[in-house]
Amino acid sequence: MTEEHSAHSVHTAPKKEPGPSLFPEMERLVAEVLSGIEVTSEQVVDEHAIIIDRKDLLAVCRRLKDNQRLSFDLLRCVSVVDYPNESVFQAVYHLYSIGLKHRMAVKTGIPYDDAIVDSVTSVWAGADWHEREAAELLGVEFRGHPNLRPLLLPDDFEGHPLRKSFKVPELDQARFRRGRE
Amino acid sequence: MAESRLETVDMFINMGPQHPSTHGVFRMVLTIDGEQIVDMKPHIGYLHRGVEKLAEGLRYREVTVLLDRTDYLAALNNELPYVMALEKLLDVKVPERAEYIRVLVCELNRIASHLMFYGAFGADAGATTPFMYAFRDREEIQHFFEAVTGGRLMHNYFRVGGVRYDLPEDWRERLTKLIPHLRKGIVDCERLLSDNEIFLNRTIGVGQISAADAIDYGLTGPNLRACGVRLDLRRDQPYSVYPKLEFDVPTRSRGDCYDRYLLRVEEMRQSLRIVEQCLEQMPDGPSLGEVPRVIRPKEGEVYVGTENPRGEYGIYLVSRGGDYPYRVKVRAPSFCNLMALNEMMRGCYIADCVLILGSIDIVLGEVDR
Amino acid sequence: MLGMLKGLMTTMQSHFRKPVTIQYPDERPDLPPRYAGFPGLIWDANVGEPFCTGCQVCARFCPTQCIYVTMKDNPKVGDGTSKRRKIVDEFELNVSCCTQCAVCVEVCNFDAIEMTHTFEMASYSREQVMNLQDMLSMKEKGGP
Amino acid sequence: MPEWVESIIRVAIAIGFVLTTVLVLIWLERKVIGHIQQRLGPMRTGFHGFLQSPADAVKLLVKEDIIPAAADRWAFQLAPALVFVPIFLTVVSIPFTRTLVVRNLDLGLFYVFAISSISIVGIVMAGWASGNKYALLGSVRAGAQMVSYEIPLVFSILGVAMVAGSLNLETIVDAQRGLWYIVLQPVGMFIFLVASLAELNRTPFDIPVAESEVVGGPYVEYSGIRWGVFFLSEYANTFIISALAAVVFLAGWRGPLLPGWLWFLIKTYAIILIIFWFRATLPRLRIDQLMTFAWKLLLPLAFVNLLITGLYLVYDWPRWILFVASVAVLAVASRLVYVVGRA
Repeated sequence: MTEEHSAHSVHTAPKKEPGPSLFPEMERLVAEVLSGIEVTSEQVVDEHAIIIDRKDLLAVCRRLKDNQRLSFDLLRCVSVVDYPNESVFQAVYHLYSIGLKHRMAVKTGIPYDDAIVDSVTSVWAGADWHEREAAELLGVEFRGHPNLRPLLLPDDFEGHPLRKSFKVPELDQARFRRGRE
Repeated sequence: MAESRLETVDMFINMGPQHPSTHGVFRMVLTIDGEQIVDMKPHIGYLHRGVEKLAEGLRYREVTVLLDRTDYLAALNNELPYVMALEKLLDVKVPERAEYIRVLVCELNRIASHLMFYGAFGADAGATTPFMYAFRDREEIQHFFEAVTGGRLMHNYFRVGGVRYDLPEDWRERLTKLIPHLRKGIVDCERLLSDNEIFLNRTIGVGQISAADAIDYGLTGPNLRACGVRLDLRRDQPYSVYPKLEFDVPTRSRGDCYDRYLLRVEEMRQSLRIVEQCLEQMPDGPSLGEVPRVIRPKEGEVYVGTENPRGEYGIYLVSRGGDYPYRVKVRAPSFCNLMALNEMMRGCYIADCVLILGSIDIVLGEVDR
Repeated sequence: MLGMLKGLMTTMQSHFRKPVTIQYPDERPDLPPRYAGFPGLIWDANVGEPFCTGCQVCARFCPTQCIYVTMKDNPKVGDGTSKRRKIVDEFELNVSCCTQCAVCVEVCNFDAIEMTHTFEMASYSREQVMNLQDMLSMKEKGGP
Repeated sequence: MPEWVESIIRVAIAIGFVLTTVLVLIWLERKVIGHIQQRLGPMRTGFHGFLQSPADAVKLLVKEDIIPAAADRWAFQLAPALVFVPIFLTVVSIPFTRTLVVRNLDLGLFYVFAISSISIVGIVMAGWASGNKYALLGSVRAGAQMVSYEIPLVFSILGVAMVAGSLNLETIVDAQRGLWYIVLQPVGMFIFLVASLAELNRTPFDIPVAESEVVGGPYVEYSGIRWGVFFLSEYANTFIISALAAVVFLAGWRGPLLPGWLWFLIKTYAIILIIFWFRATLPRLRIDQLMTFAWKLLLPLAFVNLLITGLYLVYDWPRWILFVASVAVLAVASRLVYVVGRA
């Protein structure tokens, strides 16, 4: 699977009709700042979101942070979502600018068979534990992370619980109690 | 004999998970040199229940039950971003009265949470009485909650499109009694600690963090505002009826333990102001809007962050149709605030490390989730 | 020294205030009507049977899955005293599991379950289970 | 009756009295702090929980006595005795009234301090022998703190000895006829109270046993009666230090109308209540601040006090000059708390 392909499969991950942009101002600004990088805009309910290829992630993040008119200095959250049907993870970075009070999301796809993405800890130190958590719970590797040890689970835990393929016994069974204990 | 170099071995101390002042089951492995801390390694996960995974197996309306249990000191504040996220996905309008009720109980819960901080911080500093004073006042708030939501800590009160019950008939009397009580309680608290020389010596300049570092580590809430950064999502990204309410966002400049303490005391006052305004402005009307009987949002995803007593509590909700949420990612403020602990603890004493941990005001329920 | 004196005066003053605690087993807390203790089933006094039809909605929605219900044919339907064709046969609630979240009350289509004021859950065994009779008598014991 | 039998009886009475006092003190502290915090404190056993302390004592007696595997058995078992014995030895020379005293010593004041400082060894031993890092930290803190505060403590009382011209406690009380030494030696009284708080490991100087930092310090591994002995000696020590303060600064049994022993108890309990009040109000200092406080503030202050007292004696000043000078020193010192504390 090539990188290009994986990026494409993410575009289809949550299927959406391309509609009129909800945040045209933001979209224009981001496109300007990220000129030279392939960026796809996405319509999310209440914020502007872009989908980028994972190889551009660090460059994009750095530009988004350093640019005066965007200055996304606060990384709010790093979420990784598992899409088993498309065989892909999607990492979502929610950004916020304290000075300019605007927000956006950056998304990138990580294919199953090569689950590695660049760590953004060099851009925002606050990504540290978020990435460790994602690495542990979803099995995505973050390249360049200073300390990717397990964070939450017991040392002898096997598997990645937040993957959809990981079944929790209590939740997997029918939601009736089966007989009496 | 000339100077002989004494060989020394670093001493490790395990603070937690069963230590009285680690605010839950948090474990720090301290490397100490005498009383001074050389290095600190945090260990979390003792309370990991997999809330995010469990949420994927629960129907939409049940998830609030889980979120109550993340930051259990400010349960109502956690439910808010989730129901707001769901409302955005479902495109549901919330009646104004419901919004006011939400703000009212959220702010009361913020005061309760800050009182808890105040008490625990006092206990960390070695004073026993602040804890009792804080609990005395917090108990009154919880009595109010019992009357409104039925629960003391775990409320499960917010619903898509409003709140579960309207306020009880006697809420005005209860609230008008509660507000002066709390006001007096805050004065008591302040008189006990805020000017106490021992307390000042213990906290001023301890656990300092610069504004730039704080932002870099993703600190939010009172911890960030104590560094002088005026970020309050209630004001900067207005939600609910906060734009209609008047309140200040206090900041301090030094970013040390004392500033974090004083800031929270000030925030309690501001929250009381909001509560008073809610009392005055509470409109009539339904407390629950038009909501589909079966909650089945369209495909989509939304991130909603609200101002929790500890910082930004964010919910990233992904829906792919169906009765169950596809992914619920909880951005817990304590989780992010805890990352900066190492930065704050550089070169402090063992006694300080307890205070610094207390001043960040973490709740392990949401650190581990 | 002034700050310390201020604190000392505060504690001195509060020494003469009235204590706020109550002596729990002797004095009972004053619970507001909505107080959510354990759920209890409501008795339909007109017919002489519980409202619960054993439809298992509560068991399905319970986040901790602590409810177990079965239904049976209502014997009173035959003699015409009751309109409920199905009635609860067994009802069990695992007390150590129940988080008193009141989801069961909310989802119940027959308004047959309600949060009572019983909040004492201390028991000698971990697997303490409340059965139908307990659930029914709960309402009378600590009911609003 | 031979003299030695009488002595034994007197000692037995004194120790019995202190033991019952300890039980009362524990109850009193819980009640006082409870009311300060708008609670009731113990209420279940007896009238207003009066039997709570005996009940606790029984519980401690029947509780399992655990010696950790990592502990040094002998030292661990010996430590409580080493703390307990010296404290009870000091009771011997505390005069409750002129006649109600086990043995009035000419060097009474000296004896009390000499003996009571031995208990530090017991505490350090307990911490070391426990084989626990918290206990070790706590005991090292205790050692540093108690040795440091011993010095201002002794110097503070030296002024009294100078004015009274004796180390005999009875003579000191007699010398206070008409004027209590709290008036002549307010600085001494202040230093004595502060330093004895540190000596007792009580708030705001409860650093060695700080619950939130070293979880009980040297006593963390102790359980049952061994822990009970530590607890007992702590409260006995509180009583003895307060009694000493009452004797030295508040003229012991002297007072109008009421019998002497009652005056003595009233004064002692007043000081004890102040100690409890402090405990309910103040937060804890940090170890370095504590040291700074002792060496940079209390000790110079004690020296200044000695100097003024010496000048007063040599030049035969009127008493009011000593009083005014002492108050002035105290005022300057309370200002210095800020400056030194921040340094």
